[in-house]
Amino acid sequence: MGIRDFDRTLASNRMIFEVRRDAGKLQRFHADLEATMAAYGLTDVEKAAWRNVDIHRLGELGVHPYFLPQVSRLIEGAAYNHNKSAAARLYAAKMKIAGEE
Amino acid sequence: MGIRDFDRTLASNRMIFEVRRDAGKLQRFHADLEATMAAYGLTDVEKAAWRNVDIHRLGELGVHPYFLPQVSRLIEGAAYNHNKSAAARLYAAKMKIAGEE
Amino acid sequence: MAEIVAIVALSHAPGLTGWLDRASASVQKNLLAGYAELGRLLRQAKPDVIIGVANDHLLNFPMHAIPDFCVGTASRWTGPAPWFQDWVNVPPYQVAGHPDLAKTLVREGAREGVNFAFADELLFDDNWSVPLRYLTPDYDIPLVPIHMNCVIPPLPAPERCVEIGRTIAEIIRMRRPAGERVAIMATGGLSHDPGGPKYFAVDEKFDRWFLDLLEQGNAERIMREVTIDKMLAAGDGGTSELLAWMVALGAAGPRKARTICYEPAVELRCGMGAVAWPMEAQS
Amino acid sequence: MAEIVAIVALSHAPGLTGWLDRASASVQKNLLAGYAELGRLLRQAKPDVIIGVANDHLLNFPMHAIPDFCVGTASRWTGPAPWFQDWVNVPPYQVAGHPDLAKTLVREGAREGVNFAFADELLFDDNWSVPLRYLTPDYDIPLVPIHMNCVIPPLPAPERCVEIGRTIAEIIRMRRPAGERVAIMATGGLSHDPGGPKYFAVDEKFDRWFLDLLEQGNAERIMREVTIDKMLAAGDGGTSELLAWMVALGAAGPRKARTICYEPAVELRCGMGAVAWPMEAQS
Ligand SMILES: [Fe+3]
Ligand SMILES: [Fe+3]
Repeated sequence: MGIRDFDRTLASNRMIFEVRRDAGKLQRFHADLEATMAAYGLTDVEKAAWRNVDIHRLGELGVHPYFLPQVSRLIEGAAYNHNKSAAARLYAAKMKIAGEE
Repeated sequence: MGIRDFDRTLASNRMIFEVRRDAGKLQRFHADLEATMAAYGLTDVEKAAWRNVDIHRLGELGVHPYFLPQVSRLIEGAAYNHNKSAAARLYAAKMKIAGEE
Repeated sequence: MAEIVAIVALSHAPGLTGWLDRASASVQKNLLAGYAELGRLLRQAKPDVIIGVANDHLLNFPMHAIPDFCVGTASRWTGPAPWFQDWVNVPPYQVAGHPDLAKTLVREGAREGVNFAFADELLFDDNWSVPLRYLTPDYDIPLVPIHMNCVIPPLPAPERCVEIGRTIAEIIRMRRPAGERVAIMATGGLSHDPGGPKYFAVDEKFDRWFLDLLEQGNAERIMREVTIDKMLAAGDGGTSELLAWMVALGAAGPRKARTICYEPAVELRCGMGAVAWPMEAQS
Repeated sequence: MAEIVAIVALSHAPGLTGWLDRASASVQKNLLAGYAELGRLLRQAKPDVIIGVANDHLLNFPMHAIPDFCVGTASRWTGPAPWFQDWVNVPPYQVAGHPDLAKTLVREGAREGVNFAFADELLFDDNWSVPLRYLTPDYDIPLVPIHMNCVIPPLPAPERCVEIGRTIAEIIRMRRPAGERVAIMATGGLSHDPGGPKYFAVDEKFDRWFLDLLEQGNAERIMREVTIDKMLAAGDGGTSELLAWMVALGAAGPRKARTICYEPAVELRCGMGAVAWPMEAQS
């Protein structure tokens, strides 16, 4: 898992790319994840990983690594994103790496 | 003048690119050249060349060579585009090269 | 591992479908016979899918972002694009795509150092409309179109195009399922100059020199000698479409091409030719 | 001929504006002092325009078509992009562009073999929002942003990035009007790993090795030794942003860089550093 293993054709990558760029799409993403995933044509395994906020699995499926902390910020918010922030701790927990307590 | 001298930032290139791809834009181009040129932000020298169907001048200004015969077809029609067709003869005349009579 | 069952390259000038009757009887006869033979060769190889390689003709690559190569990933293609229909004089057609193979090329290409763009929507003009009309008139073989940049400098170098062809062949052989039969079809060239001073001319000498080189099967020499400068000198606006043939050459490796037909067809404003690289029958 | 009056490179990690208070007092002090000094250096050079070079962060280059380099041609830019605003913690700002210079780069780049994409709309995240906040807090120097691909393989090779920098410098000197004063600002790096296992780590050894190499001013050695493999090993998700620094290096030529500051700031999840290449005072 790393930038060399990412899959630019994966539907999740397009979904993340677009929701960060467009306030309307972002709102729909937050309001109805299922509808957004369906609209972007995610596969069942991708959908399952999103439902479980399984950030590590998304990486395995080919989501670009750079997007993975952004997923944690989409879920937990992006402000004051220090190492003990909710987003950073979510990332550490889901990736099973040591974070700061 | 040649493909190495073309200017990809020239407004005329974007105009030609788009009108060939979109029936609505093509119709507006034919119905109102001035409005279309204004919409694409052509410079005054570009506009003058279009008004005069000065295909050679458009090439000098940086229109891609491949577009130049297409300009002749936008003006004279594209069907049965043999060497004595109206479009091919327009191209030859405006480029001041020997065509077929 | 999948198998490459046919590799061909051919001119796609719209005069072949649009105003062939303006050519001499012998030009008409030779080109029709040649393209018919090439179609037989291709169909007899029973490909499951054709990977096409052709110039984009400034139709899909926007001026502000020109990729070198773009792989069509759609499951279905239609052509010709509306504004080109009366020009190419080909009735509307549909042909299946092959998203799975297309995405394999994109994904594995990235690992091999090739930055393939990809697209679910591509307008087709003469690049596919003319060849398919003659080679697969029933439109019954799925197509993965690869549009490339042959005419907006900086162009991908001949060496790079050959390398891309090698990479495509390797991906097919190593990353596609056993039993899959793949054909490669490059279209474009030979000498022509749409938009330049040689619009009504053909450079027969250049064309025959290039075809001779292909028949010698020496890719190294072709990369070295068939420079972009020489291609542009033989017709600035279009001859560098032969970069698509270089991709086929890369896939063909050291095989010697066979020229199926050639006509310096001034009436069609294009050196018209077709070649096939003989593939060993493996199945 | 125009003049290049300043060349600088610096990290742009969002922690510097977003959560700097979480770093130790000494890290805060050193970085604030360093970035302030870099800003003074840059502004004292009185540039008419800054050419910025930075990673696009998968924000503007769509997945289906990733250019290596994209030149921003707008006359006015705004930032930060909405979703990034609370992350970078930078108030909304506007800064002028320089369409004429930007289009010169695109046009002349094509002649020199560089396929620059260009865009009138580009979203800004930390890549510009963090550096501008410290270096030009009044947003009063026009910016030509060049977004590049630092993290989507295949990446432009270090050699290619240095070559692009040389080409940019040559275009400025040969194709821009006399009297024009141009600064070059590369942003990105140093070691960091957004999205990888080293998210909470910094590779201080790599960073100091790289900064030492820059201080030696040997571009050939840097291109040879600072490989993409080594950058990815020092932090897979972000360290290859140093490819932007390679562009600055190419523009700087044989000059020796001076390190203004460096802190292996784990609290900011990034090796934070800034360098300047001393330019001879010509006016
Ligand atoms: Fe063509
Ligand atoms: Fe960054």
